[in-house]
Amino acid sequence: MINLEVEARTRLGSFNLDAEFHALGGEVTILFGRSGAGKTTVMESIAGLRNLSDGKISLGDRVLFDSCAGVNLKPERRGIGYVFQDARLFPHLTVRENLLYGRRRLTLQPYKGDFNKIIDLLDIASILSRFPSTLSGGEMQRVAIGRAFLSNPDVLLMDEPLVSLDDLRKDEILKYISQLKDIVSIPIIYVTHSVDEVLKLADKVILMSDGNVQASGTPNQVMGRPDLEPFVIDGAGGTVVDTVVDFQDKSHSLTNLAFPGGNLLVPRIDASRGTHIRVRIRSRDVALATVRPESISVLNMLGVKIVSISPPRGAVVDVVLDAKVPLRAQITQKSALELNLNEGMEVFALIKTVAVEGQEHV
Amino acid sequence: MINLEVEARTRLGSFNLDAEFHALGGEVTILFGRSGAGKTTVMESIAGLRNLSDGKISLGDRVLFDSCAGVNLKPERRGIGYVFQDARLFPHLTVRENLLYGRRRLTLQPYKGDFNKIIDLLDIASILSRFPSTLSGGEMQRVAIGRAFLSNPDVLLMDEPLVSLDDLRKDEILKYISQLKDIVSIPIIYVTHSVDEVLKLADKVILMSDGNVQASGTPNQVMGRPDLEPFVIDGAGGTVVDTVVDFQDKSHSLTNLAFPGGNLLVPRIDASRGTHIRVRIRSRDVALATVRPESISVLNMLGVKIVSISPPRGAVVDVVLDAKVPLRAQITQKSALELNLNEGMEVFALIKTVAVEGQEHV
Amino acid sequence: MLTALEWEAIQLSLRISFWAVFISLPFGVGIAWVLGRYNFPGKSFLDAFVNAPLVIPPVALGYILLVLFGRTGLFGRVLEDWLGVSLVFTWEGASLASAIVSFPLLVRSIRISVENLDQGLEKAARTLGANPIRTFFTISLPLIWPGMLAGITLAFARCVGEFGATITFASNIPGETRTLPLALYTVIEMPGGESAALRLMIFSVVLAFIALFLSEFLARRSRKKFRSN
Amino acid sequence: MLTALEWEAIQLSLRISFWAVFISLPFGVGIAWVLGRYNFPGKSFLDAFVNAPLVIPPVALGYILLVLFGRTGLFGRVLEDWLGVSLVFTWEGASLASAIVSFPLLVRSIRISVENLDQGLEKAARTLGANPIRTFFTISLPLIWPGMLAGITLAFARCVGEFGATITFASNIPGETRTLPLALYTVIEMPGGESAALRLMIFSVVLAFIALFLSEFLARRSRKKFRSN
Amino acid sequence: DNLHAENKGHENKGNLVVFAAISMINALENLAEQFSRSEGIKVVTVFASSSRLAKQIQFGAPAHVFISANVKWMDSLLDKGLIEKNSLVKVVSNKLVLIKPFHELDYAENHENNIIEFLPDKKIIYLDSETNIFEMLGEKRLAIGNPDYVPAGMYALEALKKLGLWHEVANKIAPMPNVRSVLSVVERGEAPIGIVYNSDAKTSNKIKVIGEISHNDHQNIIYPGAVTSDAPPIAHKFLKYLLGYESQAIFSKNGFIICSNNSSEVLELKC
Ligand SMILES: Nc1ncnc2c1ncn2[C@@H]1O[C@H](COP(=O)(O)OP(=O)(O)OP(=O)(O)O)[C@@H](O)[C@H]1O
Ligand SMILES: Nc1ncnc2c1ncn2[C@@H]1O[C@H](COP(=O)(O)OP(=O)(O)OP(=O)(O)O)[C@@H](O)[C@H]1O
Ligand SMILES: [Mg+2]
Ligand SMILES: [Mg+2]
Repeated sequence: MINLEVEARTRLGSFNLDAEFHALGGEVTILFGRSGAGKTTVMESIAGLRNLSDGKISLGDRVLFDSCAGVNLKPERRGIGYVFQDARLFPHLTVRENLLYGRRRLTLQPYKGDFNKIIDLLDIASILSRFPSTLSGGEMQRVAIGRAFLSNPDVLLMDEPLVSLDDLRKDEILKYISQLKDIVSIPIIYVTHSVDEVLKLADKVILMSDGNVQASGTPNQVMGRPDLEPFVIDGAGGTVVDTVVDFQDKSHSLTNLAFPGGNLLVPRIDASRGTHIRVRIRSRDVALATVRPESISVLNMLGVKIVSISPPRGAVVDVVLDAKVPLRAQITQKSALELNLNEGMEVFALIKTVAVEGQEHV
Repeated sequence: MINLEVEARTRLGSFNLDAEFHALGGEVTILFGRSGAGKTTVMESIAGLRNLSDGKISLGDRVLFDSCAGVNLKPERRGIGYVFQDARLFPHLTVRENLLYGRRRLTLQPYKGDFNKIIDLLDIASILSRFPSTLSGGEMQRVAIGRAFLSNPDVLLMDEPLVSLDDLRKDEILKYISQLKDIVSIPIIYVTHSVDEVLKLADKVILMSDGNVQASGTPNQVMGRPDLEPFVIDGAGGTVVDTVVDFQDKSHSLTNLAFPGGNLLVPRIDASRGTHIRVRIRSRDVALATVRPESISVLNMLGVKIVSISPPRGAVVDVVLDAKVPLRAQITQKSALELNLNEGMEVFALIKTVAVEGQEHV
Repeated sequence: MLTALEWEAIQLSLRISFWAVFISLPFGVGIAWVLGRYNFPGKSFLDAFVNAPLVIPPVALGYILLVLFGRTGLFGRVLEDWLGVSLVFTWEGASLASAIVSFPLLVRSIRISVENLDQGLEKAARTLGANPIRTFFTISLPLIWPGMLAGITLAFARCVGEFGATITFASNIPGETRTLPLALYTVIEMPGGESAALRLMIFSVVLAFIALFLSEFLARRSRKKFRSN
Repeated sequence: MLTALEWEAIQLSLRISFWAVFISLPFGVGIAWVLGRYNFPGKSFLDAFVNAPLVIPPVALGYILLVLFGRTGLFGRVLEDWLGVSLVFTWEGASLASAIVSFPLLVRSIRISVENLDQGLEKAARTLGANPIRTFFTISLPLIWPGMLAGITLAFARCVGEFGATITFASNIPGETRTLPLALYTVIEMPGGESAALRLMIFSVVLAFIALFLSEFLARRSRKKFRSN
Repeated sequence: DNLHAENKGHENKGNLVVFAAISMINALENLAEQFSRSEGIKVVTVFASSSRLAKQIQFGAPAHVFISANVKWMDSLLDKGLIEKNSLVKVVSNKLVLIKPFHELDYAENHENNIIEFLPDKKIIYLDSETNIFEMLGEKRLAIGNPDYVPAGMYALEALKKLGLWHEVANKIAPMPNVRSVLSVVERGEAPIGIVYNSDAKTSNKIKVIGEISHNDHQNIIYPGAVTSDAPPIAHKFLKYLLGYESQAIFSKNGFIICSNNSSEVLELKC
């Protein structure tokens, strides 16, 4: 397990970067923040493409940069795979040659990616012999992702890699990244503006603002914080629950997941009993009821206790629930008043099965 | 009201474009489709940047291109504003100069955009005197959008303009585009992969696949079609309902919207009584109940009739509801069986207030 | 410090080189544009024609100029009859000779920039309502400017050093066509002229140095603007 | 069709020009790279030094070479004593003269390409594990190749046309240093030498034409690959 | 061939290398060929301006025989001990002539100052102090070799000064870098008259000689020849051969003047 430690300070015009964080191997660390917050600058610093005035970056026990010790490893010695915000394909090489450019790298760990598998995943088999100038925006993006994957890096830096892709393909690639991190257990630093991607991928979120780390922690910790309001659209935040597969309901194509607070029915996940699954529950998808409703299409009803109710922000209040694990619901102030919700009350959390997204997770 | 008629045929290597559609003035027409479907090629054809082998493009009574009549208007005579997939800022001009580059254009309709307003909207006041090479990805994108807006076009072509922006800013710009189309009543052609953007913006959706128009129509028509499955993530589709503001519930920060099928409570929308509001209801946000549930935090319960239930796709079935307007729910097959749902049955549709997104619409 | 003769030669060199480059610049840009952008039948011939002055020894070129621009020559007659202008033995003639000799250098530098120009930016300008003329002057030209500057400097330096064609076509008339290299040649051929020759050579190099320095300064200014650190 | 003398001159011109460009190419690329990429104190001086051969008339250059590389010259003595090589009055010397005269043209063309090179691509290659050497040969070099090709052609053409420095430094020795331009100079002195001179001039132009054509062909092939229609 | 692979620096062992003023090219090519045929040795002739050749010899050029177009450059080598003083000979002599374009008649019709008036039926005139060169030139220039360094120009300047004509034409000369250029500007009518060697005038059929300048009006025009210090014996033989009757006849045919002291005796150069 190789961890990445970053401490980066530099100045660009009137912009000041001063960021410190670490990213664990086998985890996806999301750099999140508004446009201009300094995410790309951090990535470039890690890659050795931008000179820092001050700081220290280390990967496992290798020091990549240390302003005090005067260490500054060349980019090619750092073992990074970088998907740039702009694709940066080599215009004079075919797609295939672009993809294979990084494979010559000598690596400590054996090569794990498989060319054909990645080609299939990215659906670029038909364009392998074309030159980049003839590719569509999304095709370029995919080749850039493939090129970084295939270079077998010790740390993967991905700067908004999925922006030009459709949701289905996004999903496939996200799944692949989730698998990848588990297999090769390298740290993955991932920049995105999409809350969706954060909740699907993140093991850890670093929230940047104006060149500084504003907050960091698990997605639950960061995305739920009310002081981070301006960064996150109402209710798109949520919680992530670690579960294990309990049993498969084949006839209804459902999977029953067990977690400390009870069971969750979700659309079928192809995994055997005992497999660890991480599910993400958006707070706006959670409804509350004081009595257990009958004859309703909602399959997941969890008995929970209200931990806290936030002051109203506009129409809504955020309710933190204790279902042995923390859970979060976003409901209207009006409902909260009408149902007379109070801290400590026992209520039912209603979660539609189709609203729950699960993903295999080791 | 100027309408755009497009009939475009050309060949690029092994890719064949053969697309025909029209876009109305004052409406946002979304070009939707997987990466490589030919969206950018269509946009370039409209702009006159790509030669068509065959076809006809007209804007109102102006013919922009006609292969039969031998008409091929120069790009600068077509009156287009184009936000390219890559920002294409002029590297030797400051941000301000980039923004104002198109303002010299003589236009038939008086200039509507206001420099300061757009600067504020895009939050680029602080970078006006910088050169593009020092901008972050999202900053470039925003300048490119501003440049196109400020050129006061007769038709606006936007190729994935919001990809590098955070959700909050995305939302603001989307709102602005919605307003814009109503004020200047030009056709807006908008390429995106985001179902979210489709449902927020679209008056019409053109679904492209392999260079052809696969389907076109209102978002409801297109996004709900089961044969378009591969393009849309389960349940992210939904319906759009046209409503008017009935009254404002100031104490709870809610707005009550009236539509033929009843009333909807949504988080407060700042609009006076009678204002037309379009709301979007995702099918996965709709739950069904056979008896009206009590003591539940869900405020919107609509009495509806089941029109049809789709065959199960995996765990889920799509239920089309008649609430005087069409509505759509995605629930598990298991619920459908347990509740014994049948076509023609009267049920309650449960929609969380926080799940409804409304937008002013003339 | 400078003798009158040296000063005269420097002035002449500057004047002749300036006009040579100034007049040939629009043609240079035009031809570089056409060669860098378009493919057409006969392109290779145009290319060869433009570059011919490079391979023809300057002295022979001077002779060709004499044939063409002399009083009895094809163009010379026209110039004389219509404009009353004669180029042989005049500084204007020396400018012509310099212009022709340096033209390939001018074209080639500009052409490389034209070929490197991102046409996407021109397309963007067109969609913003700029016609080809405005697009050219506000987008293309500023972007090929570094290459143009390089071409101008190179051509100017070549003009300052031009000797063979000038001496053959325009003679070596003090105050009219005796530029620095001609003055240099004159003293170098005189026994014991080495120190005078060295002075003149240094002036030539200093002139070129100033031109290079100026162009480097201008180029750096325009590059700094639009290239990030 | 060709007389033996003409054939000899053509061969010599080719051989001398080829070696001149071939040997100076690595230096040209190196200096173009340094000048196009880096800022350092003394850059202007290096630039001026590289471009000096442009402003110094070739004849004067030839004398300078004679002084430096002659048997009694600074370098000439070293070469002779240590390597037993003498450049004066040999075709190798003619190559040296041609190389020096054409060097500024070579450097300038390459430099423009270096300045236009997108450093982002090099950075991408570095992150993919390519060291600076591999990055240079697999990314930078192919991308500046069109400019290099232009520089090579320009320099080659200039070498084929080189006269003044060659005749001064390497003399006009038949079969050794009597290149096309020198042969041209020689025959023009003979009665009725014009037609022979014209032939030689045409050969020069045809040689240059072939070089240009070849370079255009290579450039187009490499451009077509990576530029969309 | 491996001849010069072995002989870097070109001692050209076995070959006889002759450096000669470019203006002698016609006669010398001819003679060298005959000599090499009769002697069975290859004669390599190298032509350029005398000044250039002299400098090259000074810097170690592999020349065996040097024939200069004027005495000055030969002197400079003599001073440096690079030639054998004993071998110095006067190879040929020359004279200056006044030339005009061949098509002057047609051309002159357009001009008021018709110089034909001075020259009734092709008679060759001798330039004297009465000659109205100024009128002959009209608006144009007098083409001469550059008096700063071209020998023909130096002699012309000397003569014009001696005849008192210089002040008339001082601002009207076109100093050309070599005789060839003088010929071409006169051929093309750019200069209505020019002054060249008689031998040079012979190489062009587009000009004609209209006048002569007496050798009394300037230094003797002498083409000295000599053998370099490390030359093989055959070089002496070649020099002697040039002075022979047949050779001199060929020189004469090419417009040179046969030397009065036509023997191998040593010249006193500074005449
Ligand atoms: N010169 C060419 N030769 C072959 N195929 C080409 C050429 N140019 C474009 N194409 C193909 O045409 C198709 C359409 O490209 P286009 O850029 O219109 O796609 P798009 O819908 O905009 O995709 P994206 O969402 O990825 O930007 C792509 O599959 C592309 O590979
Ligand atoms: N040379 C420079 N001079 C001044 N400011 C600069 C310079 N380079 C970068 N910046 C600023 O630094 C900030 C951080 O840039 P960076 O590219 O890291 O942002 P980002 O977080 O990646 O944004 P985005 O999401 O838009 O890509 C931006 O506000 C940018 O304008
Ligand atoms: Mg960025
Ligand atoms: Mg596209």
